[in-house]
Amino acid sequence: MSTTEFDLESKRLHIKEPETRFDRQGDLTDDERVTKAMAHFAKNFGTTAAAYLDACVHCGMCAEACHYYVATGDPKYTPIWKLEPFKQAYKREAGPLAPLFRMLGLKKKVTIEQLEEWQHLLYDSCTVCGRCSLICPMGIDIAALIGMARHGMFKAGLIPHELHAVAERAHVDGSPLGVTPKSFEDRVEWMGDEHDVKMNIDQDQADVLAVMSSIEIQKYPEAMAATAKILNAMGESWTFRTDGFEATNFGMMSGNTDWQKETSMRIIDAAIKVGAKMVLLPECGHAYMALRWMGANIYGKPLPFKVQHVSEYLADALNSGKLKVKNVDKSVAFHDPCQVSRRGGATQAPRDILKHLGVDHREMENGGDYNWCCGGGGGVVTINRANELRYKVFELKMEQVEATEADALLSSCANCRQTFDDGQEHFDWKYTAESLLELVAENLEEDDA
Amino acid sequence: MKDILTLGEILQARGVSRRGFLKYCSATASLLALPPALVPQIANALEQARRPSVIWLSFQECTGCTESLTRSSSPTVEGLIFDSISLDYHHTLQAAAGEAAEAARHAAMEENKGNYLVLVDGSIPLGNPGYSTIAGMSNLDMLMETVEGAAAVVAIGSCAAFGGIPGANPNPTGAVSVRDLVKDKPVINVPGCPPIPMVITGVLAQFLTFGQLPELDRHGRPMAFFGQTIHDRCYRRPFYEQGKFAETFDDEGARKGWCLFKLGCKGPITYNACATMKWNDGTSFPIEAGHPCLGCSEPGFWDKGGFYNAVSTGDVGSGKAFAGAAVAGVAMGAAAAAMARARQKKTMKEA
Amino acid sequence: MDLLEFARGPALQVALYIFIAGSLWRVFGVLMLQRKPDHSEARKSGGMGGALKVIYTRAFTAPAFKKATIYPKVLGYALHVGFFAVVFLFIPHVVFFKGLFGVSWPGLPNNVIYFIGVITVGLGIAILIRRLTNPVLKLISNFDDYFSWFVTLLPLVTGLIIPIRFGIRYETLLAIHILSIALLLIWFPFGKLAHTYFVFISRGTTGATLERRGAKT
Amino acid sequence: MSNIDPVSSPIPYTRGNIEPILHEVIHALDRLLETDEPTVIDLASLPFAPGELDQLEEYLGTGELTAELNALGRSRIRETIYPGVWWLEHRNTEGDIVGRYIEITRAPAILMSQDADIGAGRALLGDKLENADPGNDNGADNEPRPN
Repeated sequence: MSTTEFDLESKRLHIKEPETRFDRQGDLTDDERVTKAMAHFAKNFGTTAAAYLDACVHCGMCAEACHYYVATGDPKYTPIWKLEPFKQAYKREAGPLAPLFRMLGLKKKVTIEQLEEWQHLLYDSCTVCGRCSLICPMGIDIAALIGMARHGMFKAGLIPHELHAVAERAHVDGSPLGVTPKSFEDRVEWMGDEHDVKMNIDQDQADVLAVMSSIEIQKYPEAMAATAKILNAMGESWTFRTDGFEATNFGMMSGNTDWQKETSMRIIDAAIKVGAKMVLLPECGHAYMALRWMGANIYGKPLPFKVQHVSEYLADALNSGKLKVKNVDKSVAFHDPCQVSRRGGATQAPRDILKHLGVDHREMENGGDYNWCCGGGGGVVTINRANELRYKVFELKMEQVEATEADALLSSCANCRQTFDDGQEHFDWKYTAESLLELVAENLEEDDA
Repeated sequence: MKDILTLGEILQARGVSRRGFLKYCSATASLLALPPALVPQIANALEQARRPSVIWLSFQECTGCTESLTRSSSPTVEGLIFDSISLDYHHTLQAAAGEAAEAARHAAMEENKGNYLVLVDGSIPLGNPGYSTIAGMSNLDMLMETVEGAAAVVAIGSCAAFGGIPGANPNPTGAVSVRDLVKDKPVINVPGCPPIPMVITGVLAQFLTFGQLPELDRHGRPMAFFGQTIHDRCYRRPFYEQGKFAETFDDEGARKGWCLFKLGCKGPITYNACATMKWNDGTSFPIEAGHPCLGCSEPGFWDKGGFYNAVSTGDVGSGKAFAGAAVAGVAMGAAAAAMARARQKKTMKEA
Repeated sequence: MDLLEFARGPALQVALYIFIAGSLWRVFGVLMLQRKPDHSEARKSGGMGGALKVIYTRAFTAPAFKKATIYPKVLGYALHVGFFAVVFLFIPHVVFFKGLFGVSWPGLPNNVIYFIGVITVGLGIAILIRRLTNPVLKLISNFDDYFSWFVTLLPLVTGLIIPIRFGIRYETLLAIHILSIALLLIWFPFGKLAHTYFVFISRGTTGATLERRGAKT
Repeated sequence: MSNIDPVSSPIPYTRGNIEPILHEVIHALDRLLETDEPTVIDLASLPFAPGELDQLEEYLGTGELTAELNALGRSRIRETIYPGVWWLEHRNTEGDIVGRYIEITRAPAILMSQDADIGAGRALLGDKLENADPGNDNGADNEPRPN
């Protein structure tokens, strides 16, 4: 798949590094990989995916919505092109004309080379941000299809190593970053002491089950304190649970539906066990997609509790007057996590919160639902070989933020924040993405609490 | 050709002046749709032309073509031409009957062997020779016997030219056209139901004037008369372009003389001279009288759907067939989906 | 049977049957695949409303994407409008549809239609040039794209030739025009022209999903 | 004649088919002046709406000169109000119109006496002179016409 190409631009004449690198997991033969991929692609072909794939007119407009295409100008990053093998499988396996295509030999099985080449396109260069889904004149939810295509890639053992590694770790340890029930408990206690906040853990009964992202637990532990502080101030009966603390879902991001289910079920089971009326999701984008919108479908029936992103919870609390905050005198730009805002529908919540905080909120150009992704979503931030590309698309994000000339940058997703941190370091950038939750927690009007 | 006089000699003998002859020649040029500049050549040619012998055979026909020809006011230009041809056999027009008539036909064939013209109106039944006979002779036999020594054959009217109404579906007599049978002689088709009389005489004039056959289109029709569509020469054509149509026979558009396309006018696909030559000595033609063209000079005009169906409508078949196609489509869709579901299960098992 | 008889008779009939059967095959083949209910708690009710909303709103470009897509959008829309105007407002076509459906509507003068037709063919050519030169389109285009382009433009071109004639007989040109339409009808359900149906299902599905999430549609 | 109107109301027709003919006439007049080349327009080959031909005739009007020819039926040869533009109408002996032309020329050729006719006339005159009774003055009044 990599042809010999000379890099004439460089000072020293040398053979161009092949652009696509791919990883393999397991020791399946090529044929087995193809068979697995085809089967697990095909599994997704219900009416929804079929209508999407049959509606495409190859207009190419989705390219203009994709940060990878806009940043590089490389046509292979056209979102619908990333689905080419998936589409091919559809036409061969499940499309209305599939029997005809198979009979006439018009649509072949995908090849191992194709799958290998597309690993880069389905993982390294897609954050499943869903911007393309909004530009598509045919209304195709391309991002949803990418999620489906990853199912086949995972089963074929053809996903980036690092993503596989964290997903596997989440499967084995319960957390992608190696947080165990014990270490979680320790860190919760530590934060309780550190911030002098009453922490509830492993209560038998609670109205609210609070869950956290490993990224927060390991990297931004203040989020735990802030969450507790808010819930205490609200007078909620709430708890953390060591048998259901992890909000991230790397099964979903990597494309392993079994692991996705396993991860979601831990939270669902814990919530049911404590009789929770609500599961409070942390500042994490894809956790919202995984539980809020996919959770019930994994469970197979409506969930017996509400699911809220912490920004929604805060907005409700502030809007109803149950929670009061002090005025914060600075200008801020807010970065919408794709899965919460664009894909999740909670775009208004952070804006309500910012209004209550009295900050000078500078909306980014094409912010909110049309926001540029930070470039780290969909598991991309874990993939080392994707770094260079990720920095390229991050430049789009930086421009968008800089144009606001705000004092501070806020977000409500730990994964976005760590992507910002990485970009900040790489570019020696002036902005640090801060937590919206923590800003609220820091400015609570204590007398009302 | 014996002692036959030239046309010039005939006219001279009748005391027709040269001016009169020139006037006649320019009328002939006009008839043949030749440019007026050719009048001197026509005059030259006609002066030298000799009376040809003509045998007219009538088969499965309604005599409308003969009526058309004879009802043109006489003596006219056409009359002059008929004066200058020798109509040796026409069983409707000739005085002789029975054996005498047949004898006249045989005599004409003998005397003018290789030079006479055969004019045919009516189609020829192949189903059963008894369907149409003359003097006990089947139409087929008479036609084949007569054309044997002919210089050319002119099929007059749509029946002779294309089978016409006798040949219309289901064609009970097995009627065929002259061209279907006569392969080794030139056959000129002068279709129409009936043809414009001036077109009939025009074809004869052409033969008379230049002694050769006119240029024909793919249906064997002289280009001079059948080179353009009624639609292209129709005075109502501007209404077509403007999108002004009569929707019914008694609406505003019909009263205003708008285009009859929507009422089924076959003008766009009909090649004939009606729109310019018109009928009844240039009085009018069907469209001018407010009726759409039936397309009578086209092959199979009787079977081309309804006279009042617009040219652009298609024969889209029956509702049943549509329903059948719809049911088949849904069934195939359901089958394809069922196959896809089964295959999803199967491949998952294999994987 | 001459060419015109064949074209407007059996050819058009068979093409219409294939068109109808093929369209239903394609649509039902998709609709009857597995469908999973969405159990998530809707933020907003009225998925059907969302579906209808997006079927309408996705006809327009969000301001964020306007600049980047204005050229292909204008081209695309103009092609559709031109094509529909020629197909449905040319009076001989209106008469054809009246014969088919029994209902009639006003049309436009021929010269207006010829003008629109020429413009539409021009747009079609511009669209093809874009497909052949734009790197994204070049990459993602396949046989379907080019063939669908061809069969769509063909009836326009064969139709526009009729008044010009080029010395060819009217009925021959009309027959060719009808045959080109038959080709379009036959290809229609099997290629990407079927987006005519799927655009509604696709937009509707996305609209219903995003609406119940309360997300931007 | 096309004065039989198929529809009762007068035709509110434009100059539809007339205008192009008038343009052709103007071009023909230019040609006549520049190169002396005459033009004949055969009206039988052109499509006319009911009444249009009459409109055209009326439009061209009647000029200074009108001649009547009596040969194989009557013909009227009339200069229109536009000098050099002639309206010719040939009828047969039955009085039916057999040809209608607009000629753009100094004088239509049909007006010229033809050599053959001149010869025949000359012969007739010669015969007459030879056989004439010199005392009879009325002979000229009874002279038969060539046809």
